[in-house]
Amino acid sequence: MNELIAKAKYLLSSKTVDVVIGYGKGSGKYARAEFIRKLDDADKMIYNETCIQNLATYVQKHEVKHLGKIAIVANNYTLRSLLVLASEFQFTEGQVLALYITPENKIVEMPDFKSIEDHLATVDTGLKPDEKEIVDRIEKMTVAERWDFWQKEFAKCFKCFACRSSCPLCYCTKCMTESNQPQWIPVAASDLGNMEWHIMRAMHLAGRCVNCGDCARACPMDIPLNLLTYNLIEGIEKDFGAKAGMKATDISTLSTFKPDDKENFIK
Amino acid sequence: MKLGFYPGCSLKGGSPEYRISTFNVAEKFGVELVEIPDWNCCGATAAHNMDKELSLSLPGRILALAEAAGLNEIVVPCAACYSRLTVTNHELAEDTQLRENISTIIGMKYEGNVKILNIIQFLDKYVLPHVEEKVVKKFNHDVACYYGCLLVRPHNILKFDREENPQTMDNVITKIGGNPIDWAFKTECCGAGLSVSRTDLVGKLSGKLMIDALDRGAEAIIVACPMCHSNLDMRRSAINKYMNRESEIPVIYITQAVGLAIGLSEKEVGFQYHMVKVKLKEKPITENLVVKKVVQTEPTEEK
Amino acid sequence: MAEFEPKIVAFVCNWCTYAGADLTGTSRIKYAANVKIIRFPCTGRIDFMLLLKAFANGADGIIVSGCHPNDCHYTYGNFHARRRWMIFRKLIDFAGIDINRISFNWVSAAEGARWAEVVNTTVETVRKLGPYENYKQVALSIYDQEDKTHE
Amino acid sequence: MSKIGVFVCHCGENISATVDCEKVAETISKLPGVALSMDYKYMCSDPGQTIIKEAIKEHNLDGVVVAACSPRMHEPTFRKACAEGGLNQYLCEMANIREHCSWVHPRENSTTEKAIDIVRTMVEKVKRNAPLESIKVPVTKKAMVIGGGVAGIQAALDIANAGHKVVMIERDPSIGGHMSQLSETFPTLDCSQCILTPRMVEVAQHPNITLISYAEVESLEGFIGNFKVKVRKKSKSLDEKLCTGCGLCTTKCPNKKIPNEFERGLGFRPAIYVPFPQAVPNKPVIDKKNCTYYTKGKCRICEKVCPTGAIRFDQPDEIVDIEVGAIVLCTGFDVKKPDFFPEYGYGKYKDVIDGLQFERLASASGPTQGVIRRPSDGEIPKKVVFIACAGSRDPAKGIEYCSKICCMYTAKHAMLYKHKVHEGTPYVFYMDIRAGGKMYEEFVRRAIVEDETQYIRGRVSTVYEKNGKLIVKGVDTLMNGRLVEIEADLVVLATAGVANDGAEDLAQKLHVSYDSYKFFAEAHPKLKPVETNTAGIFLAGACQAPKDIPESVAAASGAAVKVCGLFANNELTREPLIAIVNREAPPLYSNCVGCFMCQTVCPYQAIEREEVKDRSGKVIKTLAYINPGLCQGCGTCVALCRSKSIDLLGYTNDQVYTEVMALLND
Repeated sequence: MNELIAKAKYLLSSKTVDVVIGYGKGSGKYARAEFIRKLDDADKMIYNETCIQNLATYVQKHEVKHLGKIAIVANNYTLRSLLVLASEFQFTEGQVLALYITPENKIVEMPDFKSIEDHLATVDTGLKPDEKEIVDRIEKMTVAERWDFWQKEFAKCFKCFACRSSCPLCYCTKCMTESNQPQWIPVAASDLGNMEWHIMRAMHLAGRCVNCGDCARACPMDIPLNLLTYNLIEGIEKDFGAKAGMKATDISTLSTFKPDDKENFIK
Repeated sequence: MKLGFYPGCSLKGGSPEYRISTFNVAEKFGVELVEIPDWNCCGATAAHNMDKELSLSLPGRILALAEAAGLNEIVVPCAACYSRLTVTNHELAEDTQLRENISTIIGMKYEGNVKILNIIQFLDKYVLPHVEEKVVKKFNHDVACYYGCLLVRPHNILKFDREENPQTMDNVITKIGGNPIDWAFKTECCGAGLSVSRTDLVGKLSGKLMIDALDRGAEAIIVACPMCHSNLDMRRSAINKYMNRESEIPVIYITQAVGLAIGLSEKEVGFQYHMVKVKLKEKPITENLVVKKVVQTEPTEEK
Repeated sequence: MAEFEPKIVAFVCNWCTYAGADLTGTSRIKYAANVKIIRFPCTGRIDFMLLLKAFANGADGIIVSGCHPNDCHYTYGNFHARRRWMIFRKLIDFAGIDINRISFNWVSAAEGARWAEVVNTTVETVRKLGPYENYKQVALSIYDQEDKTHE
Repeated sequence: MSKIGVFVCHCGENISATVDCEKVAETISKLPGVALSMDYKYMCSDPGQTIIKEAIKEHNLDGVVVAACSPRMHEPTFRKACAEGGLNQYLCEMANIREHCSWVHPRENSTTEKAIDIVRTMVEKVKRNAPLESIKVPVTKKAMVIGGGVAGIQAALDIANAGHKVVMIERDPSIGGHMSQLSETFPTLDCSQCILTPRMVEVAQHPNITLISYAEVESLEGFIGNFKVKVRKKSKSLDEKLCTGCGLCTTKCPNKKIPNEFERGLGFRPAIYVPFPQAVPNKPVIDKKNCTYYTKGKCRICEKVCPTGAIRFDQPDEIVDIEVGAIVLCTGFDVKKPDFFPEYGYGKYKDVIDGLQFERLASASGPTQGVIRRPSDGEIPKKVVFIACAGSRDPAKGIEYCSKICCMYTAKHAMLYKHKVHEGTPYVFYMDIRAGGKMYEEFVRRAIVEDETQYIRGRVSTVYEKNGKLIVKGVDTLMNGRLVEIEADLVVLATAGVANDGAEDLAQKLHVSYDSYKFFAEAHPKLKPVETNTAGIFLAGACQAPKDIPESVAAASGAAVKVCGLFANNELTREPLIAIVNREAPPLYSNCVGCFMCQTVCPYQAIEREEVKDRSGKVIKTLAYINPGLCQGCGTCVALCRSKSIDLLGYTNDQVYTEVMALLND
């Protein structure tokens, strides 16, 4: 996609940014991330249906931050992730230039939060019908069935933590699962440890997850991890009218409250 | 619209006018009243003083029958029946163990799905909303609304109106263009319990409240309870004896008043059954009378 | 076989429910001995992981209790906790964990009798539900692991 | 290997009756890390404490668990003992085997088993306790008194006379409270204003007291010794410096027919007004709701007539920040509103009034200059019926408590009436006469014997009007339930004393707890009657429960002493049970990733941003920092923190996690 390449070259040569994060041909079925710092590297960049990874993941990585100002090829999920990261003070306005690519393959530069927020306000950020459908299907199961369903899934997990690495919002320098005093979660892969790990992770993403689905795509064992957070996203929107990554100034659902939050289970 | 109907002994016996007027009014407002099949005595006055289980079983059976007949809302015009049925409904809802006992006694299940309406709640829900357009002849009289003892007590169970200075009946009267006077004996005892044994006491108790009503210029006493009615109407001689003056003030059921207002004939509301003949003199409708509202001093928090 | 005695852990805040439970004691109101209390300064302090850990360690039921809304000693702690539980409850339910085994309550320092009632009802509910077998099974897995590693 | 000492208390029979203490001690002694485990009859007794102190030295223990009553009861006792024994007091924990075990379970193995579990759990916790040092925070030696009734006045004067600065906040235009409305006071019958007004003036003139009237508390921040109070000074539409209080404006105001709150609606006042002649401060305010200029946009007569040009129509409300070290709450009480008694026709009949209204009728400075005239027609009533317990002690009315002051003031009213209307007859309907107090019973006797008050023991069912008379229907239970009917000219209801409106709101602003009747709750009903459970905030007077003047004043002085005690030190020590953000070696510096989600959950705004800089001063990392002065240790941030970078001393993740483990692994 020449337009994009040209844009990247321009941004680099004009020193507008120090690195452009885009997509390059991957070995698997998805394109992989390319970090373009030299002009001629820009030719590696591609943009097609295989380019679905949420590149925001790299924005707050120590190594990347060091490179300087960043331009990043973005879809709606990327943009929302960026706003969540911004609301959590992981980068400041102007540090990241989002290159949003429209469905018509037009490139829109989004240098500031305002432009991102305005854009997101116009697009449908809800769960897709198929996503909803599968969440509902699991919800319809009995508790026992759900338990079996997830135990089967969790049993596959061998704690490679690809889900964590792929998630733009899992940026703790020391993950809770690595803290060993106490050892909240057993280190080795085990039915218990796996379940605890995935529930913990989902809980940590509650009110933050933007349902990009990268965790599930990253999982080598194809565990549908995203469903855990999808289910929460619905609930949070219903109970608190909140949706993550729509404003850079948002306060995350779990770090605020309303005196009249409605629940029916606390006796 | 179909509602259950529990006449109880009075409406089948001593107070046909109450039944007739209720039915005719209901009909005018498109409500069909279905008598609960095979109903029995509610056990008022006697049973609950002697045997708790009996006092709950009798109404329990009535409620169970209504539920079985799919009548989820029943109208109970007699204040005493209303009291018994509501208390039973309450107690059975409170205590599942008790409910089981009772259902074994009466040999049928009761799930507690029957809602009980006293006559005023009935009027309030099904008549008042459309009454204004149906009124053909404003009930333009100064009347004393007499609630008696059972209609509003005990509050914590009935949850209806206020024990002290109730207002609901006054509202009905106002709605049909009447003028409920503010008087002091709305919920005093008329002596019904002693109606047969100590007629003299009935004379005294009913007399007291009659005096206040007369002094305050009531043209009629409005009631919603057959006992009150029979006392004030039937025991008039004893009452007059106590007051030692001849009073002709009629005693009218709230349903009869409504009936007249919406154009039912005196026969259709059953005035022919009264002891004290009902002679209400026409009065020129002065606006202020019609729009006159009841003095309301609603408690901020009614516990 | 003797009747199943559920193990129940209660996570309570120091200012309302712990004090309430003290009052139950001072008023000598008897309740089931199945429940053991862990004291926290505030419901806001209670980490959702602790609930999972309780199950993992063989708890059959859990009580979480703190100050009534607006009465939190720290003003807002219980409000934050409430949100946390709303979300957590939905999540674990979705993950197939039996939320009927967790009873959330507000018990004030004045509600000694209520605490006894909360305990007893929870014990009864959990007793009906029986031992939390499938969680216990899963929990065992980690011990297998450890054994392996020790070999 | 840790050396824990475990001390199991029998508490006389209280624990040992149902728990086998020996067995507990014995079982626990087998636990790893337990150096000593013993049981004793009374751990909290002197010998008991001595045992602990000695054991600490002898076995040089590095942790102590006292298995006894609730830590809310004796934790301080035993921590002190440990400190004296040379062990850091925070290495001592209590296992609650009394309130949570021996008292609530029968004597069975299961009970002893539970006790063992509880103790084991605390042993495991103590192993992970760290020695902590108490925090020292400075004290602002300035107090705020909220409410200028007799209690507030007393508290303010006591504190001020002890040499500390005081700020008094009063909601109304004048201080004085309900006491300034009273005619005479029981049991001495001395004139209320004669004894109160001098003290009001004293408050106004005291060099240590700043009086802010017509103001309300907006919000409260900070903590004991360091409160910051936002106060809204409601606009008086007046420049107080210029105003001389000549009162010309109030006489010239054309709008004079406004029901006078001070006279309880029995008299009228102008729109610009001074509540009552002896008001302090004695300067008028404009009642904006009724002022013709504010409502209709013209008039401004007061402005024209004011000789000093002090009127300021455009004066806005002013918000001031006041820093104080302690707060005394004296917001007083109110009486039940008229519509609460439909059966007594209160609010319906003019001549059914409440006690405070009668006070005004009887007061020499009242609307009738002290002549008892009934409101309807100004006639002097021949028969007055006083109804005690109007609302009080009446579950059906939702007020189950006794309002306490009514018996006495009703007797007083009867007396005052009889003294003023010799030929009249006072009747009193009562449930019981509660005249506990110095000279109180004698006082009531006098009302009955000397002043021939007709006391009728029974309730009044209804009051209704008939031919200009109020018919009071009641029952005389001492005449085996005979019905009584009195044709009265005036009926006075001793209406229940209730919490002031806005009490709940204020309590929430100040984080003090309150009971189901919205009265403020003391920290302990017997031993901490003037403290709230928010350190540094104290209570006095009827905001706590209905109180008479002597009690209110006594409580006020009590609260004042507490404040002075607090101010006796330049700094106060606080429990170090606070949250901290962890620190790591560079390049990590901390596990905190600076998402600052904790910042919004903190109820005390205690979480700040800390920048880690390199030598050149370049910011490497921004971390959360928790201000130890502000943190109250609720731990909400700890539970929220994803990276577990925040921990709560005394309730660390390690400790609570271990507790869960230990409690279940048996």
